[in-house]
Amino acid sequence: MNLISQALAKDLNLDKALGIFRVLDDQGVPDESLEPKLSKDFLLKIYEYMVRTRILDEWLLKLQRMGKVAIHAPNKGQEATMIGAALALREQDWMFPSYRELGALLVRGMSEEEIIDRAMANADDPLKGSDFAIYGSRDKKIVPAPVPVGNQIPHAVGFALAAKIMGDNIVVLTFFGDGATSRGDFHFGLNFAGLFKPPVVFVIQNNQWAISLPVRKQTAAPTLAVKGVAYGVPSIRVDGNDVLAVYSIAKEAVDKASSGEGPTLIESLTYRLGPHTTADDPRRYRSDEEVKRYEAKDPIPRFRRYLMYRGVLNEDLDREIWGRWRDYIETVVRRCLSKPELPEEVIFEDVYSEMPWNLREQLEEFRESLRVMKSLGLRVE
Amino acid sequence: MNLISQALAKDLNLDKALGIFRVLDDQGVPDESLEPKLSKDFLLKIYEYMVRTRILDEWLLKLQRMGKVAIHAPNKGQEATMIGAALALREQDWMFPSYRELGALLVRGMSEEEIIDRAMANADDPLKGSDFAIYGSRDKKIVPAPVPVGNQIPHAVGFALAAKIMGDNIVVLTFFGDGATSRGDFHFGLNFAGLFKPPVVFVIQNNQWAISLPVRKQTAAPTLAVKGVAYGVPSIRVDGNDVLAVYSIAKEAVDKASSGEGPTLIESLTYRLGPHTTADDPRRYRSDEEVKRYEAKDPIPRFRRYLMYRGVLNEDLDREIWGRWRDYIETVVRRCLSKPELPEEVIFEDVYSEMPWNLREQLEEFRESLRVMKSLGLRVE
Amino acid sequence: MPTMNMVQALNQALREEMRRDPRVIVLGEDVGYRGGVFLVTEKLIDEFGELRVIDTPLTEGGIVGIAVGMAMYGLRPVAEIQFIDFVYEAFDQIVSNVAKIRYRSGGQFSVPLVIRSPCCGGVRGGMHHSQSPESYFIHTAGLITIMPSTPYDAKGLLKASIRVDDPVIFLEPKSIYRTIREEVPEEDYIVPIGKARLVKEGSDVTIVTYGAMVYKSIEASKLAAEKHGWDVEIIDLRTLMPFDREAVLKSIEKTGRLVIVHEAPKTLGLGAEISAYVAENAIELLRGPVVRVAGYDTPFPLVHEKLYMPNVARIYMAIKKVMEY
Amino acid sequence: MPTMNMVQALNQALREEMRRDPRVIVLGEDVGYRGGVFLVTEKLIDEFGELRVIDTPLTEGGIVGIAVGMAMYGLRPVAEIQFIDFVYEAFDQIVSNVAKIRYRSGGQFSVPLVIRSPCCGGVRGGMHHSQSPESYFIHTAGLITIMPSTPYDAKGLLKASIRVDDPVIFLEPKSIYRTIREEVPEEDYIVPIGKARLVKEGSDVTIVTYGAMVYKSIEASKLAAEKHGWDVEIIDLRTLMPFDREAVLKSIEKTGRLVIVHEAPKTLGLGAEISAYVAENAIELLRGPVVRVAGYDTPFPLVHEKLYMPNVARIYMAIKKVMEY
Ligand SMILES: Cc1ncc(C[n+]2csc(CCOP(=O)(O)OP(=O)(O)O)c2C)c(N)n1
Ligand SMILES: Cc1ncc(C[n+]2csc(CCOP(=O)(O)OP(=O)(O)O)c2C)c(N)n1
Ligand SMILES: [Mg+2]
Ligand SMILES: [Mg+2]
Repeated sequence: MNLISQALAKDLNLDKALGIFRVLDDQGVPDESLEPKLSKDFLLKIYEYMVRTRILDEWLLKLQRMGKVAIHAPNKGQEATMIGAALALREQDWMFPSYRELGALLVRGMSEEEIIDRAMANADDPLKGSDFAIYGSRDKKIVPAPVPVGNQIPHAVGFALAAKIMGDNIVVLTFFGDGATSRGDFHFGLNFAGLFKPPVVFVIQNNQWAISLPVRKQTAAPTLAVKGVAYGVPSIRVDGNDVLAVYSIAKEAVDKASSGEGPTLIESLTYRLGPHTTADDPRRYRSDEEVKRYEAKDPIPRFRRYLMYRGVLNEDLDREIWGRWRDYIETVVRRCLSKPELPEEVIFEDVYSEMPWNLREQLEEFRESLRVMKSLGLRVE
Repeated sequence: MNLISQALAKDLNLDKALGIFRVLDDQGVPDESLEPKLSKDFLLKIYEYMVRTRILDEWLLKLQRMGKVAIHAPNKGQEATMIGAALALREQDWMFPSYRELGALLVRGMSEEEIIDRAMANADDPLKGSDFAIYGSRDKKIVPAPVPVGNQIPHAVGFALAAKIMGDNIVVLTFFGDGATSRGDFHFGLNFAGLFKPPVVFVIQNNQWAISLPVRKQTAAPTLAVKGVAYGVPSIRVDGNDVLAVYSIAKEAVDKASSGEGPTLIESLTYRLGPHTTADDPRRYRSDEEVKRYEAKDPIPRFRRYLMYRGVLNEDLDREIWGRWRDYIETVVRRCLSKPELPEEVIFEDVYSEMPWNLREQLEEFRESLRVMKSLGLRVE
Repeated sequence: MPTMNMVQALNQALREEMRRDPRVIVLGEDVGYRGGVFLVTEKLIDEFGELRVIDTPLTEGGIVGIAVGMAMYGLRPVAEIQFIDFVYEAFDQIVSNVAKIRYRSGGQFSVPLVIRSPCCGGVRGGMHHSQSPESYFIHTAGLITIMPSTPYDAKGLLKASIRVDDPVIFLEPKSIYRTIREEVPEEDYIVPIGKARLVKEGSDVTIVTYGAMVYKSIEASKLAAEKHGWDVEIIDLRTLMPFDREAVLKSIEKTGRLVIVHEAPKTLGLGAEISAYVAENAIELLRGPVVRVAGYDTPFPLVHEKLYMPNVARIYMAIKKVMEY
Repeated sequence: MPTMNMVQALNQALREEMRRDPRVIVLGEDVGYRGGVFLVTEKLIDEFGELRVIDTPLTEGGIVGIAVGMAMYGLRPVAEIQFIDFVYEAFDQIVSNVAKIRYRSGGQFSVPLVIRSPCCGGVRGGMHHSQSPESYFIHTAGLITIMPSTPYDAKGLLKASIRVDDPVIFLEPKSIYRTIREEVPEEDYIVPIGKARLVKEGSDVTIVTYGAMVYKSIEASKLAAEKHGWDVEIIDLRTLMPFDREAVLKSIEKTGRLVIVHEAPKTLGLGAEISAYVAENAIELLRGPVVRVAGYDTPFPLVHEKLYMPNVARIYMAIKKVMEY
């Protein structure tokens, strides 16, 4: 018995699921044996994605406060995870994000303008105003996220399995939060992934909170990565504020998946520095000191320190980068703000491939109601 | 990293979840270092429960073929698990079985008569004809099983948690199949159990098949017990055809739970010798040789050999026991067969604590329909 | 008597019931230290502690599944679903167990569980924070479904729901959580389940409605009075199932005309049942068509939600249609 | 032309579609080597292999969730739910995703998924093997819901469902899986979605029904003709949503009398919508009450199911009620 179980235990490779993989220390100094060999340009591109994400995030907060955006889920503090992971994908690969991965959208080629149009649900909104806090684009191979937490997990698995069935070489990467691991969808998705070994990479954005619930109140498992054991899905825990660590591990997982070796579960340890959403008040459930403590681990300064340590960045260049993107994004925001609303009848579109009679009848009622409102001088309150 | 993860790995106690605990070898010879010290009477009681279960199971099969029972899920081969586990419960404890634990019902004090009345849904059916293949009794602290696989898992956890909240010392034991571990309910129940540590014992009847799906096609995990790791629930795998092993492990788990130390997940490795239900044709998906191989591991002969090895049983006594129970149960069956049907209006009872107006109206329609059928000579086809 | 909004009234109902009966417990996502995202459970954890105010992991299926076990044990759990749009993971537990355990056990077990949740639109919530899925529950035998429209009713109905031996789906129209204030007694009282409220007497046409649509209906009735002198009677169902058929029939006896208003999508919204009930049992009372003003048969949109939802213009059109038939 | 039962017709539809289009795949519990518990998928695995006929683990939520991803990729998955009574674990995926992904993505993605499942009572299945939960789907915008009543329709409608770009809930009345045989072409044909079938012409009263209740309605119509000389028209909806309003209205124009028959519980069963639709749009055609004959508002019982379900006596009573009004 013991021999068998020891052999099995070895197979499970728990070291990776229980430890933490990191390349940079808190000061941004790399462990050279683990440091990926990346060009200066690539390193700066990573940094620019982080900068763009941070600025865009701030703008969405502002736009929400101005009433131009219904709600926003701040990304601050989690940039390394989303950007590091998304960068590991190849052109042909697909992404199933959650509502908190602006940086990953940028990496996949969505523009700030598309993102802000979407957030404002204005006339150019590619998703036609259907919901808030979700982003996606078929062109960019990004599937718009469902708001119900975790729903996208089995989708990503099914999508990857479909590609495998059709013999197409793509990898699918999905992001979700620590909270999502409690949902049925996690259980279903991981189980199918273990069984059918589709090319899928799961990235848990463990930002330590699901709204007010800390991870230790979500599960009694010692880590989230260890949950992979229950499904036969190889798992690894990574320092999610270390963009090089996330990138390296995600890249390994994508390579593995694309060469037919199946799924990987990555737990990326990070921290949500902002409120859960613009509707949240985090002081009710966590202390300012805790937030302070994590502000010191902010992935952007940490990576900046690394870049400076490696001589890729200096103060001047840094200022230039921030300034350039600030200006650019402000221009974009202005343009987005000047766009008209979506037309009213858009709410009847895209329910089915063809509009059935009940909706046609209802669309008539709708048009009539607009006429009546106009003729009676009624306003939408 | 390695030190931490090694320490964590040690905590996880994977040996138990990956190995197999057994007391008796296939020949019924005990490992004396593990053999529980049980009285002769108790050992014979165990055996009688096994005998009763086997005979009752055969009768339910027969009654189904006679059209007296809608469906039956054969228990043959799994008696050691259900009886060993149920015997570990104390008077005040509760059980949430699935549809395949006749022996556990007997252990908790349900009589053959109650069980057959239930299976036939006759006038004495304590569950008033509401569904098939489910058994329960508030008196005996058995909650009738839901047919949707796994539904009872969170119930058992919530029930145990309620007792903990009220400060009552009870333990709750729930049975479910290997198939159930794929369901959301398993994920939910185990997660809450790990977090809130209620006094609950989970027994997976791993009979190796979920209808036509073998366990290796249900999960890529090396064992089912190892799934406990994902929830911080201590887990152990046991030879489910070894009634002494099951009893010992279940007893330990019940003791642990009752002393406030929380839940245990037991994977009990057994085999379903019969068809999934009377509606199944197992030849479509498994070989006769496989069944033969497992017939040699039948838990009843195995325990009989042990009892003989220990001098508790001899051929005469064995014959007497089988004969006595065969006669007794046959008498019971005859009595049950002579009972009338449930009254027709029973179908309107127990929807709510009081019948609402819509059901009262419908009950009137129902009565009228019976009158019309009578007057027109219409029969229920 | 103090004036309160619905959130305060609900909070008080929970607090009073928890004081009255140690078996009453609260569970759900963020209901503890966060006090619920709408603060309905605010500070309950301070008084009753973590054993009776349970912050659960993020799984609606788990919340309801666990609560079922608790209710079978004899507790009186009040489970919060953070937004009713997220209840569907729990649908198996609700349909297969919450609604059926009494029946399945031949009356041996019951599930005195309240599932309460913010519902409905009007707060720019988009497709997953605006739904009105009451039809799913109304169609499920074994459940009681309730939606209050005032702070007073909210408190009295929640208390009644906690005390009844049957499972209750308790839907709270979040758009009027804080917009309506009224006097609410600080002592114990009950609003009976199954009884509608006559919001406004009238003689020409009956509007049957509930939730936030009560207020839109009042506005529309004013417009109808102003423009045409029509006298509209408004009934607030409060309990959606079993709905108060007597109140509905009595009103139509008088008016002979029926309009039904709800936010839920039209097809198989509750309006269908009420219309069909009248067509089956009292068609002779009707002087014209029964018109339904409802959400359209689309997902709830983020944009133009005030045009999507029944609004004054649409209700007015319906009144006009039945009056001018 | 060979005669077939519904199981054979469905099996043939799947086989033909899988041959025609490599994107069509089948997944579900026991659909592979077991061939499905009713053998609808029998031997498909022999021809198409394990990659296109997928035996899944026991999780309806997983089956549908995975199938959604496959459909978004461009496959045409046909997911079997072993009994529709077990679909509820998948309800979140169905309501939040299957029905809404097209809308949510502004038309960028669609979910051409068929969820097929045996439904309804009549085989002594008890409360969890007999349900008729079509209302849940009909009320959910974004879904098409279908229930065939003959082998011919079953084949043609399943093929149409696989080819349509929208998600379809395809319900198969298991009690007539093998009891009805008829000629079914071995070649390709389609029965159009959204079109009812006129089962029997008549002039006195219209019965709108579907599934196995078509046959009970025919029997009841014979009884009505025999006893009273009443001439009943029977419409089999086939597609439950969007239902064929023209067929319904055209028939009532002639008869002025309407009875609706279905197994699903009465309250908010599809009968409610059809009745309300007529009361809203064509009440002037009605000469009397619209009577619904439906399952009672209880869980489906194991005992006395033939009394619980609409039966000849109950349908006859309804015909009598509207004729004698
Ligand atoms: C099924 C479901 N339940 C509840 C919610 C409300 N809600 C939105 S986000 C959230 C917490 C999510 O936590 P986590 O998965 O850790 O992601 P994070 O927000 O931390 O990125 C909750 C409860 C939801 N969107 N979906
Ligand atoms: C939710 C659900 N899906 C499908 C079924 C049909 N079904 C009944 S038993 C069963 C297999 C159960 O396998 P397992 O859990 O291993 O229990 P066993 O029958 O082997 O004892 C299936 C698929 C069901 N009862 N419930
Ligand atoms: Mg989180
Ligand atoms: Mg099994």
